[in-house]
Amino acid sequence: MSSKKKAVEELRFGEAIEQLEGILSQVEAEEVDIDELADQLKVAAGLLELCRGKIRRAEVEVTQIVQALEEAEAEAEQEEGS
Amino acid sequence: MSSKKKAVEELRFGEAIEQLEGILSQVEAEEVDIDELADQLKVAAGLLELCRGKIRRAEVEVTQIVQALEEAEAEAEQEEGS
Amino acid sequence: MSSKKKAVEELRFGEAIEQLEGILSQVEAEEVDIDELADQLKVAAGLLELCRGKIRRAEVEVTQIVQALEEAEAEAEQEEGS
Amino acid sequence: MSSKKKAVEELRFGEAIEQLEGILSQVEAEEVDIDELADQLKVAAGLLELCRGKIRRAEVEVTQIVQALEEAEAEAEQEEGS
Amino acid sequence: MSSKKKAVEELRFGEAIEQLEGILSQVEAEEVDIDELADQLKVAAGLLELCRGKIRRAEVEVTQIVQALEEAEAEAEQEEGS
Amino acid sequence: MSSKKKAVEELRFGEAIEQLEGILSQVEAEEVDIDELADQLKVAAGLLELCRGKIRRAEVEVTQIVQALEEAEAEAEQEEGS
Amino acid sequence: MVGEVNRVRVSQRGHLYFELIEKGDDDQIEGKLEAVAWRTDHPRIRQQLATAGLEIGEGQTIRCRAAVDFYPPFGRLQLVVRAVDPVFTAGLLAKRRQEVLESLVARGLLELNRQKTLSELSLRVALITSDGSAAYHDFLSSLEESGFGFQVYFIHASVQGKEAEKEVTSALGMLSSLPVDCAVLIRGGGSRADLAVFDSQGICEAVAQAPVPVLTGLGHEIDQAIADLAAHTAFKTPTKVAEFLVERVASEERRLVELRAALARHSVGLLRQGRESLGRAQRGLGLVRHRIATAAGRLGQLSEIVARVGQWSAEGQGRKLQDLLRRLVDAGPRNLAAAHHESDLVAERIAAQAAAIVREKTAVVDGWERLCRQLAPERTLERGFSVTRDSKGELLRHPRQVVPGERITSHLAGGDLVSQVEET
Repeated sequence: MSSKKKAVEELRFGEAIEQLEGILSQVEAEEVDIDELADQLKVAAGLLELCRGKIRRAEVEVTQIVQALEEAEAEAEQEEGS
Repeated sequence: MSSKKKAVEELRFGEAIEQLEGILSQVEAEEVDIDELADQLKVAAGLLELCRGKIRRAEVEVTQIVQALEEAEAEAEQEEGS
Repeated sequence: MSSKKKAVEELRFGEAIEQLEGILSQVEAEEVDIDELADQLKVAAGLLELCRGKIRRAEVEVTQIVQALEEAEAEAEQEEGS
Repeated sequence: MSSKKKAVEELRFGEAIEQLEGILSQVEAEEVDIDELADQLKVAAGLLELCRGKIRRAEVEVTQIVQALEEAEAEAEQEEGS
Repeated sequence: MSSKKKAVEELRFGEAIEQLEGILSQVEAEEVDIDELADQLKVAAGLLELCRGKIRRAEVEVTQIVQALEEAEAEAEQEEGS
Repeated sequence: MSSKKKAVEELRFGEAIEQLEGILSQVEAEEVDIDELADQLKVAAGLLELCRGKIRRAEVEVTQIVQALEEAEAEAEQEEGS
Repeated sequence: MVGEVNRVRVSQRGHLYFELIEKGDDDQIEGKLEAVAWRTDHPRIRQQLATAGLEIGEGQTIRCRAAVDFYPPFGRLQLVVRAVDPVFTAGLLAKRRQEVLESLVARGLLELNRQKTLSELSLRVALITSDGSAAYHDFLSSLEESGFGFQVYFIHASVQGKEAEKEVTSALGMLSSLPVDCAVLIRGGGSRADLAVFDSQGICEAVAQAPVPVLTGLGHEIDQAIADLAAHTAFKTPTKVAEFLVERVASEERRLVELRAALARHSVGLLRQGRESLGRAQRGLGLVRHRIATAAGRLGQLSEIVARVGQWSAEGQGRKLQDLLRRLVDAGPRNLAAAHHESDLVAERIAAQAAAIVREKTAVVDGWERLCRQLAPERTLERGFSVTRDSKGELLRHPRQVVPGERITSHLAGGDLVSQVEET
């Protein structure tokens, strides 16, 4: 985790996943006190939501681009075939 | 146990459990005078109540967060599936 | 036995038991003059009564605390179960 | 025997027994003249009377104390049993 | 990739391919954050389009340069013939 | 024999016995004239009478005291037994 | 006769006419003789040369057997060639070829063009060949079939005959001014003798020094011309050159397809991985509940321990107390009994001893009394002894104490007896 925490919204996907895994490993190692468990979980939930949004957006865009590329290729092949 | 005792309300769950176990081990080793037994048990009961409260609160919060997370995931999967 | 005797009422349970055992060991070793036997026995009886009282009070208190604990626990389980 | 003789009434049980044994040893060693035998016997009788009196008084008291103790115990057991 | 980026239109085919492979190797090495994935793919799509265009811009196009040569020859013959 | 003769009545039992022994040893050694013999025997008889009287008195007293002691003991035992 | 063949032509009737010339150092013709191979000889000569892969071509030096003939209608002298020595020409050609090759190697030209990089995408091509030839058509149609956007800069050059060397060299010289990725030098095929042009110093040097890679397709199956060796890559036919170029572009196109597919695959993979990470994280967060349950369980245990321990501790102390009480209750009376016993014992012993003393003293006194009684004089008298006194009452111990006639009194047990002394 970076020493200087960014606001959650500023985090990149990779950083967010890293923070998530940091929280998880602390929870797994029982380094988190019951008192802080809920707070940590909230942070984790926020990070999860952030990442989910990022993936959704990326998926839409990537799917579009990949589709466009495939169409262009198919077109080119058709031209060739004609 | 910390050398400087905190008020019971300020204790973290882990510290409270630690104090509880300290009291119990003293009582079990019969190092506690019968004069203080009740007082020590009262402290122990107070610590138990504190911990129980903390767990209850944590349970409620965690359940809510986890539920919200699961709903968000289900939603995401539905979107994906559609 | 402490060098500076406290009034019996001020004694802690442990100290009272210690004094009792001191008297008893002298009486058992027949080191007590018949003149003082009754007095020593009276002191011992007083100490016994003191200890008994302490135990009775401790028992009552402990029972109350334990009862309170069990009720709290039962409540917690019911909440959990509901 | 103490160098400075106390009045018989002031003697402690142990001291009286000690004096009695002194008389006995003299009598047994036949160091007592027949003229003094009766006197010595009288002294011995006095000492014995003293001791017996002490024992009697102690008995009364001890019996009372023991009785009180046993009653208290029985009471405690009954309470416990109830 | 060249340190000084050219506009995509200015790229030679080889440079474009190089950039494409650079992007691919980053994506393969999972060095691209989900946040940047779509952007990188967009760049890649542009490069792919550029390359494809270069490959099939038109059908064979023949430019005659023979004329210049013939003229030069005619001149030479004339000189010869004269 | 004491250098200064006491009156027979003043003699202690032991002294009387001593004198008796002196008289008898002289008589036995046949150092005594037949005339003195009777006198000496008279003295001896007197001494014997003295001794016997002492013994009788002692006996009476001892018997009384012993009886008194035994009665006291029996009494004590009776008390104890009761 | 030895000379260089020049101005070759075949008449309609099948006679082969040519000039046999001799050149000076600066390529100037110094001697010239008209020559002819009659129709009757021409096919045989041709065949003889063909066996060595040769033909009578311009610039070729030959050795021939000939008769000098004078042709009166024109008034000129001409050689009638009966036979040509193929070995001579072949050797000559080979020698020349060797010289050119060595010169190229010596100047480092042979590798020069090969060192040029052939662009991955060689779409702009300079084509050097004879206009309208089969080679030209084959090459262009191969490119066209591919459908790729080739751009061909065509430069006409004769690839056989006496102008070939000059034209090809000149065409190669034009490359520097053209925006091309490579040059293609092709020929549709033909005699082996024609190929000799491509061994010429001029063409080979031009190929080597061309500003772009030169690909050759000179249409021969067996031999390689020196131009082939100096070129970037040599192919056997023009079609092969075209196929090579098309294949290069096609491979680039395939590479593009692969790149696209790989990009798509890995992008999707990255996304899937991201999703998996998230799924893992989410499942991991379920652990939190487990943590809480564990903590609650521990708390329950502690609560039970608190309950048990409190009571148990009080009970334990109570038992201890009970024990002490029992000991007290036992010890007090035991002390009393001991005191009792002690005093009784002393009393008994004193009483017993006192009685013993009384008894003992009585016995002593009794003894003494008995002794006194035994010693009393009466006892002696009873046994028959008597005590005798004189008249004065003095005890008689000796007869001389008395005189005869004196009255003496004897004391007997039974009484006194008075007697008179008769003699002493």
